[in-house]
Amino acid sequence: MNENLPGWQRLTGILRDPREALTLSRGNIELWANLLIILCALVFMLLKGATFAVTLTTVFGIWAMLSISLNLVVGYTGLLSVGHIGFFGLGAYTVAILTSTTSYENLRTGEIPTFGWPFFAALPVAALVAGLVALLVGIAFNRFRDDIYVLVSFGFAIISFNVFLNLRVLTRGAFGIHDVARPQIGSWVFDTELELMLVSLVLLAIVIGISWFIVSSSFGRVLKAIREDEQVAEVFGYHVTHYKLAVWVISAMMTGLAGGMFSSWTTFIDPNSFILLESILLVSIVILGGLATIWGSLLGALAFVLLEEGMRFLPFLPQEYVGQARQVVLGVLLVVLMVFRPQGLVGRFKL
Amino acid sequence: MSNNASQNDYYILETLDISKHFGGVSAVDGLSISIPRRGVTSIVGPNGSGKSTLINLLSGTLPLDDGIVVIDGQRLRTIHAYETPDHSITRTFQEVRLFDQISVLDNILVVLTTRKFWSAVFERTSRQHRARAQEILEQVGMWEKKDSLAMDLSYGQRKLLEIGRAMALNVNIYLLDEPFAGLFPQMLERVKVLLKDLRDQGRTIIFVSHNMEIVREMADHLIVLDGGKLLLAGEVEDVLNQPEVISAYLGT
Amino acid sequence: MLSYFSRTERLIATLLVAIVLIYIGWRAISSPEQAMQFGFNGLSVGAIYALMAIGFTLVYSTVWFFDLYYGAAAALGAYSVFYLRSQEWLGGQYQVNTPVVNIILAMVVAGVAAWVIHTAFYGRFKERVDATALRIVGGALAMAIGIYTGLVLTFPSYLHITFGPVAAVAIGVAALWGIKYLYDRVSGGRGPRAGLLIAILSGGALAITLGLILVNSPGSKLYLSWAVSCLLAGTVGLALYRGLYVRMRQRSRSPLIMLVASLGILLALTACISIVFQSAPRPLPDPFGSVPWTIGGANIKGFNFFAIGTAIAGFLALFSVLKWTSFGRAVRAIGDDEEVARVVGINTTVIVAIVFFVGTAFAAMAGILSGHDTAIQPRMGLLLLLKGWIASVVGGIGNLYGAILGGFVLGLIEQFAIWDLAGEWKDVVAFGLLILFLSFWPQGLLPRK
Amino acid sequence: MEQQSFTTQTAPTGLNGSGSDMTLELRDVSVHFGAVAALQNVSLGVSRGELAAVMGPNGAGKSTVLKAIMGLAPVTGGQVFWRGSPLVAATHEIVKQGISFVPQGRRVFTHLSVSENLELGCLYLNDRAEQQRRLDSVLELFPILYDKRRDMASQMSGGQQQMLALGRGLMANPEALLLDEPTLGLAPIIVKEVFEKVHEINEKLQTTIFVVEHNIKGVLDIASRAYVLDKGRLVHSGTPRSVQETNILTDVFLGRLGADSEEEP
Repeated sequence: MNENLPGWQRLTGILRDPREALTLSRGNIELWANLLIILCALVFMLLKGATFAVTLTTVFGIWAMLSISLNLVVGYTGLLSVGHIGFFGLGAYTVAILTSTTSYENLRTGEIPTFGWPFFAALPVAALVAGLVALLVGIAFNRFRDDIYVLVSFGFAIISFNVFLNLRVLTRGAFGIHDVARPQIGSWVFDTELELMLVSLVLLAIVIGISWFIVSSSFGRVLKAIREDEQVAEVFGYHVTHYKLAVWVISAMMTGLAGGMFSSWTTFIDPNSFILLESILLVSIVILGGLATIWGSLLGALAFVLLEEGMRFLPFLPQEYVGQARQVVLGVLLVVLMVFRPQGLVGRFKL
Repeated sequence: MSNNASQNDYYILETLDISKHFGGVSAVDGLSISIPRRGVTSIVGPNGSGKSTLINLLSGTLPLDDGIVVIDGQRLRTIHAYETPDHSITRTFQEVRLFDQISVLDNILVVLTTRKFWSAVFERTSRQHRARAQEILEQVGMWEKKDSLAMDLSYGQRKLLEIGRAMALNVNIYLLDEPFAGLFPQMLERVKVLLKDLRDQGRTIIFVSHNMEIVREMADHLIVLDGGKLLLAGEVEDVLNQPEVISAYLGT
Repeated sequence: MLSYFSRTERLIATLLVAIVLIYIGWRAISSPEQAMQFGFNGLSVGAIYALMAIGFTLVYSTVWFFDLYYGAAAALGAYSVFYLRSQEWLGGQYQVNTPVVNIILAMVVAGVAAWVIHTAFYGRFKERVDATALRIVGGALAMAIGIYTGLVLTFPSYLHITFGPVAAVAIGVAALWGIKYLYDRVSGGRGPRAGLLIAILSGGALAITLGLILVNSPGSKLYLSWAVSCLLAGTVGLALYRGLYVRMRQRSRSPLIMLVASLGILLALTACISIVFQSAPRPLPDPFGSVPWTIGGANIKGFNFFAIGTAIAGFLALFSVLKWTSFGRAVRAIGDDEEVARVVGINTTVIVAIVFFVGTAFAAMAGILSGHDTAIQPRMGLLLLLKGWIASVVGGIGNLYGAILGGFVLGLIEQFAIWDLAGEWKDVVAFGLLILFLSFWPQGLLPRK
Repeated sequence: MEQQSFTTQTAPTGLNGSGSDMTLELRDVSVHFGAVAALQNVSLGVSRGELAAVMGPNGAGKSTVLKAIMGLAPVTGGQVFWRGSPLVAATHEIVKQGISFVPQGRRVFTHLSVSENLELGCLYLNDRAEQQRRLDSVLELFPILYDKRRDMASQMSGGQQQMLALGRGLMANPEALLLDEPTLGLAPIIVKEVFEKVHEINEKLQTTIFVVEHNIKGVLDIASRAYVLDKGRLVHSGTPRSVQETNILTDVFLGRLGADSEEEP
C-alpha cells in the first residue's frame, strides 16, 4: 500500500478489504501513536468519570490551541520559537486586567483601577494586544534564524515574564490577579466545568479553523517553501519577510486567545504560570505531536495532558513530584525523538 | 539612438562592468557581457572563473558590489531576488535546491500560485493550477511521483524537477546553473528536449556547463569566463576553436 | 533576504548608546561612592557571567552548536555543593543525601571512566597484553572509580579525608606536568633528565604537603566540594557528549536537532534537580565570611574579590592552555575546520570530549559562584547560560578575550541600569542589550579575527 | 597496525598490470554518495618515490580518489592498500602511518599563526625536539613561510596559503603525500611556483606524491605516471607522454569522448 496516500483513502481501502488493516499497522508508528494516545484518553475518562473527562477536555483545549498556533510557526514556517509563552501570558493578563473586578491596595500605587469588561469583549482585545506586541517583536526578530532565533525567543520569554512580575501597576506582580470573569452571554454565565469546556472547545475549533484555512491556502504552501529554503522562495517572487511576520502575528494572536481562555478558566493568574519552562514544555508538545500537522498538535496536547494525569496514578510517585516527573519524561522523550524520529509522532517535517 | 534601440532589442540581458568581491578575492571583476534575445547562451570557464557568481548576481541571490545590469532595456543597480519574476527572470541552482520536505506537486504549485501577499491567504489550489502543474510534471516525466517528497527523489529526478519548477514560472529568461551535471543519458536527453522546447517558444536560456559536448550541441552563443573576466564571446564553434579557450582549460 | 538596518539607523543606535554612557558617567561623577559600589557589584556579577562565557566560548567555538546542557551544568555544580555541604552546614535541615542519587552518579562516573581508560590505554597496550585481561583490568578500574565516587558522595562529612588526598595527588601531578612542560619548552626538548627529576620531586612534595594540609583541616571541605562538583558536572557533560552528541554529530544533522535534544536534556535535568532538592531557592554558605570591607565608600565582601579573581584566573589558565599547548592548538584547529583537523592526525573525538569536560567544569564553577552570591534554584542554569551567551555575543562570539570582556561589560551595564530602574529589570536590560548587539553589531566588541 | 602479514600476492589485474610494486594502491574501489556513484571500480596507484597525477574534468571523481584513501568518502567496494596491506584505520590514524593529505581549496587553519599551522601537521608527536627539527626543515624548504611564521594564516595570499598547506602536510614526514588540486584558483605565476615546489619535494625528499590536478600541462611536466578519470571511471593510465600522445585529454575535456556515463555528482 502506498505510504503517501492520504488517510481517508487508506481508510476506504480498509473498508473494502479488512486485511489491509494488518499490513497498514505493521511498523506504522503514526497509527500506533494515534491509537495508543486516543485509547489512553478513553480509558482514563471511563475510569475517572464524567467530571474528570470534562476538566481534562478543557485543559486539553487550551494546550491544543497553544500547540496548534505554535506549530504554525515552528512546523510550517520553521522558526523554532521558545517565546510563545509570552504571548500566552499577554493574552491571559489582558483578559484578567480587563475583566477582573477585584481591586486592592498595591504597595506603591494605591488603588488599582478596574475595568470590569465582559469576557467576550476582552478576548478579542487580548488577541489584538498579543498580535500588536508580536508585530513589534517580529520586526526585531525577523533577521535571525536557526539557533540565534531560538535564543532571542528565549529572551522574549524571559522579558515578558519579568514584565508580568514587575509591572505591578498593571499586573499586580507576584500577587496575581483574582476574580477573572467567566465567559458570559447576556445572563448566561459559563461557570460550570461543562460550560467552560464548551467555550474551550469552541475557541479550539476557531483556532483549528483559522490554522487550517491558512495551511491549506497558497499562503501555507509558501510558508513551507520558506521553511525549506528561504532564498529559493525569494527567487520565485515571494517577499519572505512579510510572510514570516504575518504568520508570526497570527500565531501570537491565537496564542493570546488561548491565554484569555486560560485566565478565565482558572480565574486567578500570577506570573508563575508563564515561566520559561512552560514555554519549553510547549515546544516539546509541538515536537512530540508532530511538526507541520494540526492533527499532530492535537495529539501532542492530548498526550501531554494524559501524561500529567497518568502520572498521578503511579503509586510510587508522590503527588508533589508529578509536574517534575512529567518534565523528566518529556525531556527524555525529546532527546529520543531527536535521535530516532525528528519529525515527532505524526509529523510532516523533520527539523 | 535608433542604433542603440535596436541593440537593446537584440540583447535581452546586459551587464555593464559588474563586480563581486568575497573578502579580498574578486569572483567577478568588471564583467561586461551581452546576452542575445532568444536562443541558448552557454557560459563556460574553468573552476573558479565566476560562472556561478554571475548567475547569482543576475538572479539577485547575491547583491552586486558594482556595476549595472540591463534587463530588457531596464537599467538596474540592485536586483532583489523577490523581484526577479517581475523582471521575467528565474533560475536553477548548481547544487539542486528544491523545497525538500514538501511534495513534488507542491514544489510546482508554490511557483504557480499568486505572488500577491494578501490574496495568497484566500487562494485555494484551483483546477487550472493543478492542470498546469500536471502539464509540467508530465513534461518532466514525474507525474507519477507527484505525492512523494522532493527529498526522496533521485539526483536526476531532483534536477529535472528543479528545471520543471523554473519552467512553471512563465518568464523569458532562464538562468540554469549546470543543468546537465551528473545526469543519466536518458535524463540528459530529457533535459535537452525541455530546453529545446523552451527555446522554440522564444525564451532566452542561459546555462552554465562543463560538458563541452552538450555546449556544442545545445548552445547558439558561448561566453567564456576566466578569473572573473570575459575571455571570449561569440558563436559556439568560433569560440571553441580559439587556442585561448583550450589553454584556459588545460592550464598555462 | 534578511533586511539589514541602514546606516542612519545604525548611527542612531550608536548615538543612543553614547547618550546612555554619558548619562552613566554623569551619575558616576555626581555620586562617586555609589558608583563605586555599583561598579564593584557589576564586576562581581560580571565575573560570574565571564566565567560562564569563557567556558561557553570554548565549547561553542569548537563544536559550533549551542549546547543547553551547559546551563544545566551550572545548576548541577551549584546543587552538588549544596548536596555535599548542606547536611553539615545546615544541620540536617534538608535530608537530601539519598542512595539513589549517589548510585546514579557513581554509575555515570564509572561509565565515563571506562571510556576514558579504553580510549587512553586500550589501543596502546592491546598488542602487548592479552585483550581480555586488559578489558577486565580496565573494567575493574572503572568500577573502582565508580565505587569511590559513591563513597565520596555518601559520606560528605568526611570529604577532607576521602577526597583531600586525591585532590592533592591531582594537583601534584598537574604541577609535575606543568614544570616538565615548561622545562621542555625552555630547553627546547633537548635538556637532560634533570628537568624530569625536578618536576617529580617538586610535584611529589607539593602533593604530600597539600595532602597533609587537606586531610588535617576539616575547614577545607567546602573548597573540596567545589572540586567534586566541577568534576561531577564535567563528567555528566562528558557522558552526554560521548553517549549522545557524538552519535548525532556523526550524522551531521542540523544544529537545531542538537539544540532541541539538549533542550530535552536541560528540561529533564532541571526537573531531576527539582525532584531531589525541591524547587524553592536554597542558600549556599558564605565561603569567606560575610563581613564587608569598606573601600572608597563601597561595601565589598571577600567573596566578590574571589569571584573576580576566579574569572581572571580561569581566563588566564584557559588562554595559556589554548595558546601554548599542543592540546590548545588542536582545539583551535578543530574549531577552525574539523575535517582538516582529522586529516592532519588529530583525534577529534577525544579532544572535543575534553573540551566538553573543561567547558562544563567552567559552567559548574560559575554556577557555584552564583549560588554563593545569591541563592540556588533549579532553574538558575538556563538564565545563567543565557547571560553567558549574551556576554559572549556582546564580546564577540568565538573570541576568548571577548568572552571575559563581554562578561564584565554585561555585569556593569546590568548594575548601572538598575541604579535608576528597579532591580528586577536587569534581565530585561540584558536581553535588550542582546537584541541591540545582534541587530547592530553582530560581530560584538572584539570580533573573532 | 595489527596485520603486518607481508603477503607477496600479486595485485589483481590493474589496468596497467604493474601491480605489486605500488606502495599506495586502490584496487577496484567504488565510492557511492547515497545513490550516486562517484567512483566505479577504479584501480590505480603510485610506486615509491614516484609522482602520479590524476586528471579529468569536473565531477570525474578525482578528489574522491584521495578522499577514499583518507577514509573521508564511503568506500562501497574494493580496498585501499598501503605498503602491501589493506589500509583500515580512522582518518586521524592514517597520518601516523605515513600518508599525509593536503585537501582542496587551501584549507589552512585561518585563526592560527603560520608556525602553529605547521606544528599541527605533527601534533601527535610528543617529541618536541623532533617537532622543532621538522619545523626547521619545512621552513627551510619554504622560505616564504619563514618570513611570515608569526602571521595569522588568514593574512596570507592564496599562493602562500597553498605553500602552508603543503608544508603542513610535510610536517608529518610522510612517505606519501596526497595533493588535492594544489593549484586551484591560483594565479598562473603562482601555479608554476607550486608545481616547482611539488617537484622539488618529490625529487629532494623522495616523497611519493599522488596529485589530483586540473592543470594538465603543469602536472604532466613533473609527473611520472598519469591517470585520466572521466565520470567516475578510469579511462586512461600510463606515462605522461602516453597521455599527451593519445589526445585523450582534449577529448575528455572538450566532450568528444561520448556520453556513455552513469550518474555522478
